[in-house]
Amino acid sequence: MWQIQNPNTPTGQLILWMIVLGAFIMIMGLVPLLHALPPRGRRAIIVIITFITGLFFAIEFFLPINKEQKNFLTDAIQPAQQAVQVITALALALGTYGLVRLHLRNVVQQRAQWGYSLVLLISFVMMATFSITNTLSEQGLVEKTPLLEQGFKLLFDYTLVQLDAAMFSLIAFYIFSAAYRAFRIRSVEAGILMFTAIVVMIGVVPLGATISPYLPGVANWILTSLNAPVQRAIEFGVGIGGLAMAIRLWLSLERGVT
Amino acid sequence: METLWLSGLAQYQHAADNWFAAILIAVIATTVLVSIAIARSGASLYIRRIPGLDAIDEAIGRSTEMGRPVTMIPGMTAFGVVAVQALTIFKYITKQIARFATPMRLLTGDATVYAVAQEAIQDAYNEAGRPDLYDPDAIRFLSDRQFAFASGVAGLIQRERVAANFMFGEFFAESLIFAETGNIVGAIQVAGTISFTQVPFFVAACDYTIIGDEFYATSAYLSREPVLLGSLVGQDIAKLLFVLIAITGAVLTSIFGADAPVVKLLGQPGGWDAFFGGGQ
Amino acid sequence: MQTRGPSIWERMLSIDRRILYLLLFANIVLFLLLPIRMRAAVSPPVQKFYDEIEKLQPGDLVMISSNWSASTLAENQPQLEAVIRHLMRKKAKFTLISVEAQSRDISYRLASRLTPEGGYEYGRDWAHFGFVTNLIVSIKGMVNNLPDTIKKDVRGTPVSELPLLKGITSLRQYKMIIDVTPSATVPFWISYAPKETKILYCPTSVMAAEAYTFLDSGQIKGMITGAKGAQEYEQLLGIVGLGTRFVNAISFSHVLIILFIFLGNLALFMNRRQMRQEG
Amino acid sequence: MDLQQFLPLSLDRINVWIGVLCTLAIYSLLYRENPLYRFFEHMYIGLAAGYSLGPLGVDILYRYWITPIWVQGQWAWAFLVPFGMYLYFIYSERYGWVSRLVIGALVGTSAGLFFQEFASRYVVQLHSTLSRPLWMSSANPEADLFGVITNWVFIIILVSVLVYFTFSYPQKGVVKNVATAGRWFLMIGLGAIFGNTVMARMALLIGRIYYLLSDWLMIRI
Repeated sequence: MWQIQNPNTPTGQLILWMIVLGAFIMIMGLVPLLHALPPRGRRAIIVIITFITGLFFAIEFFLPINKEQKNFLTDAIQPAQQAVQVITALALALGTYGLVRLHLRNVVQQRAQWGYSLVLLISFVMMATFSITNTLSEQGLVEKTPLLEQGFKLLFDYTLVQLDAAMFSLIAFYIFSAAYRAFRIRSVEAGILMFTAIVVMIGVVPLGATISPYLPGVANWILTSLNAPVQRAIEFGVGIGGLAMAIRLWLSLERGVT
Repeated sequence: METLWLSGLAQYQHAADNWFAAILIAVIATTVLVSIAIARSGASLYIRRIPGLDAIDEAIGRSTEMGRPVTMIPGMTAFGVVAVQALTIFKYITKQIARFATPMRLLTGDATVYAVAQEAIQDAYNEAGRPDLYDPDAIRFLSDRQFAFASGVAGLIQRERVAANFMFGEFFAESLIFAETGNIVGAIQVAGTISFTQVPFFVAACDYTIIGDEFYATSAYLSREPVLLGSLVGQDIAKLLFVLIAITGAVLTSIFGADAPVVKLLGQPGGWDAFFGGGQ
Repeated sequence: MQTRGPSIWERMLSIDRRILYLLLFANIVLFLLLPIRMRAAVSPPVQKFYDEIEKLQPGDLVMISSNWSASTLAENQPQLEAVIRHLMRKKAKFTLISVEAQSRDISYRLASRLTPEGGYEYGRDWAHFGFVTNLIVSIKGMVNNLPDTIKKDVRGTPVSELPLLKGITSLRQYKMIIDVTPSATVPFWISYAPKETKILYCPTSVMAAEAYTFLDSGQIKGMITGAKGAQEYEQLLGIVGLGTRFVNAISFSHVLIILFIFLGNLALFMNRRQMRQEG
Repeated sequence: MDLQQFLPLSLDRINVWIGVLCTLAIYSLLYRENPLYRFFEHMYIGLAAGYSLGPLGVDILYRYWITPIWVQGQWAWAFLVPFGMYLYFIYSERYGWVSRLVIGALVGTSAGLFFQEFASRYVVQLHSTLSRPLWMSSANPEADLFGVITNWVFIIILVSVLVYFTFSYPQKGVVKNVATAGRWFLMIGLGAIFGNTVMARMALLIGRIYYLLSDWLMIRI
């Protein structure tokens, strides 16, 4: 029922195109209808959608299972994950869309420093082209030409990767200068924190073992016996807080956000 | 099953793998929902005043003496639960400094937070009875790029030699740049964050740091929002329940051994199979 | 009134940050070039990691979740390299998956470069499942129906046709999951992976302290902490990799930082005392 | 060092030189903010955004949406992407609220999935905490003195930190002392995070300098 018989024939392809087009028109056509609802009705629909999607995963988890470790919803997990992947991808692409939209506007309206926006857009378009064709070529869907291979290597391995690595290595410099200029032992708390940090910093590196064979053991004891229960207490706090927030969001109780 | 447990392999696919977890979830969920319902019905729930609030008040007091501006930084916090709660705290600070007409700056790296912050700060001045003090230019969206934002904040803190610096929300690696610059100009700094990896930097560089759940408690205390208050009370009960289970369980383990049926009931896979039927 | 130049402590406190930056840079260059090799005391989490992989039988399946991008390359690349080399020694087969877009290509290229060393062939001994946007539902899907969830690998082959996944229908048939990551992905594996698989963890150092609670409870069976942990692992494997090359510079950058935290506090203290004495 | 091999005369060397140029341009920020840094920063953002379209388009959209419809004929998927496109109404002032239908679905999904996370992630840790013997007895033959003391330390620290994070009752007397101890214990955990964070950041810088020395200056390390 959910599958047409001969998808790879010309007729099959035509039917599928019609369905996709029809679906698009239908879903978009719903927007004005939804918009005609009063604010209360709109909120009700959002609340219902949130509740039902949550309910699906909740029931699948809570219901008893059979010998194959399944209940009646377990087989629906696979299509559900497919849907979530696609929707999440669209959500991720939304950030990219917003970025491009902003800088396109900067360029068109020639706002201050629009030259940098142009740089951004040009590198975006180039990289997008190479990235998509490269990924397609790996799957054998387009031909892998030397130009494509070299271009992608240059843009990815020798530009993007380098810029990314360089950008985040800056923080090391900042930490060093902050350590010198701002890290003050002004209280018992800061003292305990700094002391632990220093023992860990020296104890875990080979230098510590060279200084004294006991240092690594001390550092490890701090990490496993004193640090672990602290982290577990934090975990419990986060877990309980997370459960409370999951319930608040699932039942749409949270104000000011949704 | 026991051998699996002893080797620590215990990721669950369904509640049936460990009914204790399902029972615990049900209890905590009910507690939270009941507390929220109580809070909504108008009963006043108690939340203690955390020491961090005193630190905030003290910083406000000292900054008003100096007459230099106060900065409030929600950082790169994206719009959501955390940002809304950070703004609650900033509203409180603004109301306090409005009485002395101390100037303020709010610097954000998120466009949506920027829009909401403008509204919130204007509200704060109105509620303080000083709508004339509201300056839209005091709330600034500097950049959504991490280091561009950080250097913008650092520049402003140094130029205006701020008296107090409040950082609330979610922070990433840029946190130490803020804290360092604030420290150099001698500002009194109070930070509050749920990002545990950044807390150490704040503890080392700020006068007081509000940590983890304390952040939510601060905003619930200040906003008196029933859902937040109720949820916080419910979470407290759950935490005490965890403490109780941990201690009782450890005592039972000491008496009967880790494989005793009564200890198994407290979360060992298959511990409840005799009652509900198990996963396998 | 007599004017006095700034004291040494005042000058120390107002030192230009760029001098500090240069100092750090020079320190690292110096100790990177230093030819001595210090032996590490292998920490228990790394030893456990090693022992777990040693227990693998030839042909056992391992899932490597590689979620790092170039920004944490210095920490995660030595880890992934050491782990793949060890797996190849044990003749264990592995598949990769990434929830980070960049890592899809970085880890695929890295594995393609390393695998010929062990005579590994794509499809027969290893495969890459590509990029997914939501790891949680991917894991849940793979537990229930792996071929339908992944559908195709990076080369466009349906995974049910890959020789190394012959007869594999679920993640439950894997022996082990190894998460190489700079972000909070290991809780996803801990929460949603099947109980039949062991979880090993290669975080950046930033996230290592938080993981000790999982090590204590056995939810994670072993951990390699950043580049430093990779050095210990390389020592166990008897190879010289990036971790070994980095570790002197790591040690002495720590010394530099501790020294300057001390100096900063001292300068502040002395400066205050001087000001008090001068009224 | 052979100058012929060092200079950007071959394709491989040109690539390396470009990588070095990128690194140094970013590092110029350390001296001061400048146009070169800005140029490369914008290039970086553009490249990163552009790159993500490959994996998103092929690994997700092609694998999970296009193939199922056009190759396998599962027509019902056709409705998925248009529904997801509702997200893009977020920039519309008039229809902006429509995007919250999709956001609601995503929020509901993560909320519904959290129950399993709570069970496998947190309850397991709870059980691991409570199965620690607090004294030596025949019930726990493998417990030794050191292990028992460690267990006491573990539970005391855990409980005091948890007590520190409770808010709904006045903390006075013993409870206040426990909570204060909790905050101090917390500092041990934070100190461990701090030390490890410093190590991580240093490693990243070391990795970069290693690249400059070994790949660019061709020094064997």
